[in-house]
Amino acid sequence: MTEYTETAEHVHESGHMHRDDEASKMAMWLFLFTELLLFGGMFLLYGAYRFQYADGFKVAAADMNSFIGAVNTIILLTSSLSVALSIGAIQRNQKKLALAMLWFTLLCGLGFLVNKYFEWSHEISNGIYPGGPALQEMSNGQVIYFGLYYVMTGLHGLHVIVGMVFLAVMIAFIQKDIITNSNYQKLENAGLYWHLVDVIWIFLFPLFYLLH
Amino acid sequence: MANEILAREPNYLEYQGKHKGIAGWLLTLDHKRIGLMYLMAIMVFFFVAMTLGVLMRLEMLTPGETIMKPQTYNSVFTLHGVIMVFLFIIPAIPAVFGNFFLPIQLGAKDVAFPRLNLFSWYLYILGAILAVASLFSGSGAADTGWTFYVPYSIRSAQNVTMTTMAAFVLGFSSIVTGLNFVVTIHRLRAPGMTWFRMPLFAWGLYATSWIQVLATPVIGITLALIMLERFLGIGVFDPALGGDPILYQHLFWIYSHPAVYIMILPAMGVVSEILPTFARKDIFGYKQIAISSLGIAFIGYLVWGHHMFVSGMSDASRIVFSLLTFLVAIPTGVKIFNWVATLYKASIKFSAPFYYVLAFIFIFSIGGLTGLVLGALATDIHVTDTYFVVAHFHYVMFGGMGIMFFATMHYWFPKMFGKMYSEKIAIIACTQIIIGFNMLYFPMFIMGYMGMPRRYYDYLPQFQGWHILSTVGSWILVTGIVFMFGNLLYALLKGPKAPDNPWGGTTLEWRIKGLPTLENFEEIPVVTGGPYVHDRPTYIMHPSKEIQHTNGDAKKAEKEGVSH
Amino acid sequence: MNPITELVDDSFIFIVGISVILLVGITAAMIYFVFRYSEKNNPKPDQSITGSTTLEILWTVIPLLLVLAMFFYGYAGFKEMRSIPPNAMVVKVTGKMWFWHFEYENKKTSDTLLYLPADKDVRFELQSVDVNHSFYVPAFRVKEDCIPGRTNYMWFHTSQVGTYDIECAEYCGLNHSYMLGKVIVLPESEYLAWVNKVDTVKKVDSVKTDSLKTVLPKTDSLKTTLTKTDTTKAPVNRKDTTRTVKKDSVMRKENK
Amino acid sequence: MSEQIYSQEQASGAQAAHHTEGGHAHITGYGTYILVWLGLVALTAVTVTVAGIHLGSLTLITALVIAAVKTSLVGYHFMHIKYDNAITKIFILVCIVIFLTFWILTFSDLSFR
Ligand code: HEA
Ligand code: HEA
Ligand code: CUA
Ligand SMILES: [Cu+2]
Repeated sequence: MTEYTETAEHVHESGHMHRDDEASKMAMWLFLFTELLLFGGMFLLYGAYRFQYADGFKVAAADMNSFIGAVNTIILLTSSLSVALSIGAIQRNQKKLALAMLWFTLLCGLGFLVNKYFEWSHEISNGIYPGGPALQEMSNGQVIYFGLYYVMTGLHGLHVIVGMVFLAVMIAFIQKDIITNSNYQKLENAGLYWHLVDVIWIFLFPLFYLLH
Repeated sequence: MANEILAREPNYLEYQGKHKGIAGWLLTLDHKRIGLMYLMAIMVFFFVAMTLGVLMRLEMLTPGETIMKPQTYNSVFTLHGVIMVFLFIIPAIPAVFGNFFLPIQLGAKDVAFPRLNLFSWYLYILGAILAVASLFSGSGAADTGWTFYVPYSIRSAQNVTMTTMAAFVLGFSSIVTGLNFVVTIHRLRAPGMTWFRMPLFAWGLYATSWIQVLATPVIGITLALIMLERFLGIGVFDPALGGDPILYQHLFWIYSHPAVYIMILPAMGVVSEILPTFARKDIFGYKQIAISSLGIAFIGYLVWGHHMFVSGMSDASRIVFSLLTFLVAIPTGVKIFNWVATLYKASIKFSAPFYYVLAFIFIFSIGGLTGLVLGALATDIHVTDTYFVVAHFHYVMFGGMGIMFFATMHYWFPKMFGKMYSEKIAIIACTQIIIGFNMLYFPMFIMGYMGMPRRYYDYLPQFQGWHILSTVGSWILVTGIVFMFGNLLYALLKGPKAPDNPWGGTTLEWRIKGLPTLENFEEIPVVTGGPYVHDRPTYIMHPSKEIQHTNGDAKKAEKEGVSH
Repeated sequence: MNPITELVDDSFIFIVGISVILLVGITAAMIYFVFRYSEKNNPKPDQSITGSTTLEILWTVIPLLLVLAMFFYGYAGFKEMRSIPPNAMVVKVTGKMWFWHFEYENKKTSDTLLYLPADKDVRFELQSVDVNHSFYVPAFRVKEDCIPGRTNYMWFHTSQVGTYDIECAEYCGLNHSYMLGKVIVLPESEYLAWVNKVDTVKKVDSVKTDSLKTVLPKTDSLKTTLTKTDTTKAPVNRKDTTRTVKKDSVMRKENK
Repeated sequence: MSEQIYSQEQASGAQAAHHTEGGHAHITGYGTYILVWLGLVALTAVTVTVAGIHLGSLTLITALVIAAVKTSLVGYHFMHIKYDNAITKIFILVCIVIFLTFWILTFSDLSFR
């Protein structure tokens, strides 16, 4: 605590670089709140429609493969663990372990997406997609269930991809020693983001797959 | 001696960094330059939207077609609303004056994240381009009203997608600014500046920023869903597929009601800056004003349903929302009463910005008090979706925030540009604006109560008299506004040099000699007391030197300083 | 007598009354201070005044009481609007881009013109077949949206014989401002005669529907025919009866 | 330069309180992380099994409660809320409160109409 923190990211040419990790963490949390409320709006819609179309939702959910859902849940939980471990490793200056953990996380993310891909293409091939032939035969509740299902899991999938990009950049940073055991707030932030993606799935999973 | 050092530093306008010329602006990370870039962009769109407003008034001069066809009229009021709300009133005070003065008032060198700040400006420009492009592409700008109510917005053949896309991007820009400000206020206050020594403008922005962060994402997803609904027909908002249009209205107003406090809270912050300066006296009830900003922001989250009293929402819900709506009036009232009380036993220096503030208190009170008519169930059911509402929101938005935007420009103009304008002309223009404004909008209250619905291209003949009065008022207002901007523009080009502290302001920005330099302060100042103390200094501008003078008494001075 | 109209007007006067008192008080105090404590009249400000707990409490509690009173006034009127008298007659109202369609209890229908007996409670069931509309009769101080996919309701008491404007108050596209209509309140006997005269009128009605559909988007003929009635006041001006009414010669005679 | 002289004053402003290194002094053991992960997996298994049994309306409630517990585990341990300062905790609380008000008020409409 020896210096005045001028800006979290002090970039004026004349000034020297200052770092305020507390500020960047705060900013990250605020950003997570916006993500949370973005999904929050969708969850609110889900809640409202589930309330209105309880039966349609149940019928529709019976189509879902809860096994794939469960596997994906485990995958994401494990990837959250590996991100946390990689931060722990950086703190202990175990660069190799940190890198390995991040690569493993990326792999998990990829696995998740591949699963999702198969799941979606299965539904789509059955004609279940907005405007699809099977969906047109279904009740309003089912239509809305699948509408929400595609939007919410799609948006979540998008977040997985963004998170993976973040983590890939972190890998590069660690390799270039930009992230070190005394300067790893960036990794923390990427980790926070990844955990958020996990948390959202923790709710998506029971809501869409476990509704029999 | 300190002055000499400062004199050698180039001010922020002259400063030449890595990038010269226009790139020195487009790539700048300086919060002050970004603020000015916002100002320029915002002014452009403000003028566009104002012109649309005046055109609407022209159309309403006579029943039937006056100057445009119904389809055009519908697009014009939509674009007018969208531009005014998303491109002007939400970013105006925070992004221009907040950017420029928040760091200075806090005693900081910049905002917490200068790069993000610039990024947010580019997002703003992108959103603006999309909004304008929607006019010229596809089948023309959306014709849904700025509320984009479903199912009309998913059925309309106009280019609704692009207009919602614009609002979506602008929402993102607004979030980024808000996030930046929250962190700036938490992390970058000068030593000694406790929460309750912070200028009230900063308090206003703090409350605003929280709304921006926590409410804006909801409209983001809502507008995104409209786009998806239009492209894919997912059904969540389409009654033909079982969707519930009222649910859309909930989501829309969950954001858009708090958004009206995004519009007004920064303006109220500036009122609290200008009043003590010209009263030459500490503000009355500093803490209450500060806390009431947070109060308004919080209660603002609980009242959105008052826009839906006739939508078919449950009766229970209507009653709850009506009750909650009335609670917002309390913290707002606290502010108004404290402002007026500040003038008691003051020694008032009567200048243009102060005059605008007096106009604000009067006009905003009318707007706010008619908000109570809308908040009450029985009366709202009669006047909702009529010109009564149109009058209400122009009184609070234009008469409240708009007038304060003008006041702010007059107040900080000398510190931003180092030039002085003619106060006489400013006051004459303001008087004209007040007259024109009331003549333009007051008849709308009467028409509204008589049953003139809003968003009407055409009207029944019994309303014509009021419409004519209103349109004539708009002409008076136009000339007043042109007069005001002309005065400022002339000052910018040919005005005399402004003194360092023309009004006798007490907050940090007025303690800077001349225009701010790139880093605002040569040394980070130390704060020893409240922001509006007139009879003794509460800042040590050059701690390293002054402390030696006073034997390192900064600490002591700080303890003695009344911290409110 | 119309209970809703009175309640709405009363609460309006109550709220506006308090508001005007507050506004005048605030403005007067402000202007007085500006002159009394101008630089000239009071060269030295009193720096010791920075706040007052008593005042803060006062101007929190008093406004709170005032707004609670306003809320209860509004609530009372609202309660009346939502409590439908048990033997109210029912009319189904359907909003359609851009005209109103009415269905009476005996399945008779009419477009644009809503015929009602005087001094009766009428319950409206509001529906829409396309986008949101809002059924608004300013003279009776009531409106409620017509939302596709659900049925909303409202009611009012038809007080005296007369013609009253109907307007669509929720934006619904191109001809939103031409989605007008009339409530035609007839003496009970004339109403009964009209509503039971199924054959002839039905024919006229369908003609009306067609002409409305085709005419509306192109011209503003509806506007020029359905005009010149004071929305706020009840009395009818017989000469104002619209073109569509004129066609219905039987109606006109009965009216006189 | 001068900044050093005033480091004490900063304590009364916002600047000071927590500087970087202070905040990161806490290093969680790998073991804790793995335990938490095991807990999370176990809870997932519980949700899946509970969903298999027909509990009626309780199914949803148990699912949500378990999801909330999982979330707090992730937040508390993986996201280090455990070590965070009061400000972050208050922030999170504010966010949750606002989010809940959205739900409560929206359902004040849905459940009574
Ligand atoms: C700057 C923006 C702004 C602000 C600050 C406000 C402030 C308020 N608004 Fe307004 N409002 C809008 C912008 C704003 N509004 C817009 C844009 C719309 C229409 C949107 C659309 O449909 O397109 C709208 C619509 C709107 C409606 C819906 C109308 C309808 O469509 O049917 C309602 C209903 O309750 C309402 C109420 C209020 C209230 C109670 C306040 C309160 O915050 C006002 C508080 C202020 C005062 C009360 C005055 C000052 C206080 C005193 C003098 C103290 C003493 C007084 C008492 C306590 C009695 N507003
Ligand atoms: C900050 C917000 C803001 C501001 C400042 C204004 C300013 C004005 N607005 Fe408003 N308005 C809205 C926000 C705002 N508006 C919103 C949100 C809506 C709702 C939209 C919807 O329903 O979806 C609305 C709707 C609205 C309507 C209702 C449309 C309808 O329901 O049918 C009308 C009608 O008269 C109107 C008129 C005006 C006018 C005349 C001005 C004037 O005060 C403008 C003043 C401008 C000038 C006086 C011009 C300045 C000078 C020049 C530009 C120079 C050159 C120009 C000429 C010489 C013409 N506006
Ligand atoms: Cu129907 Cu407007
Ligand atoms: Cu509102």
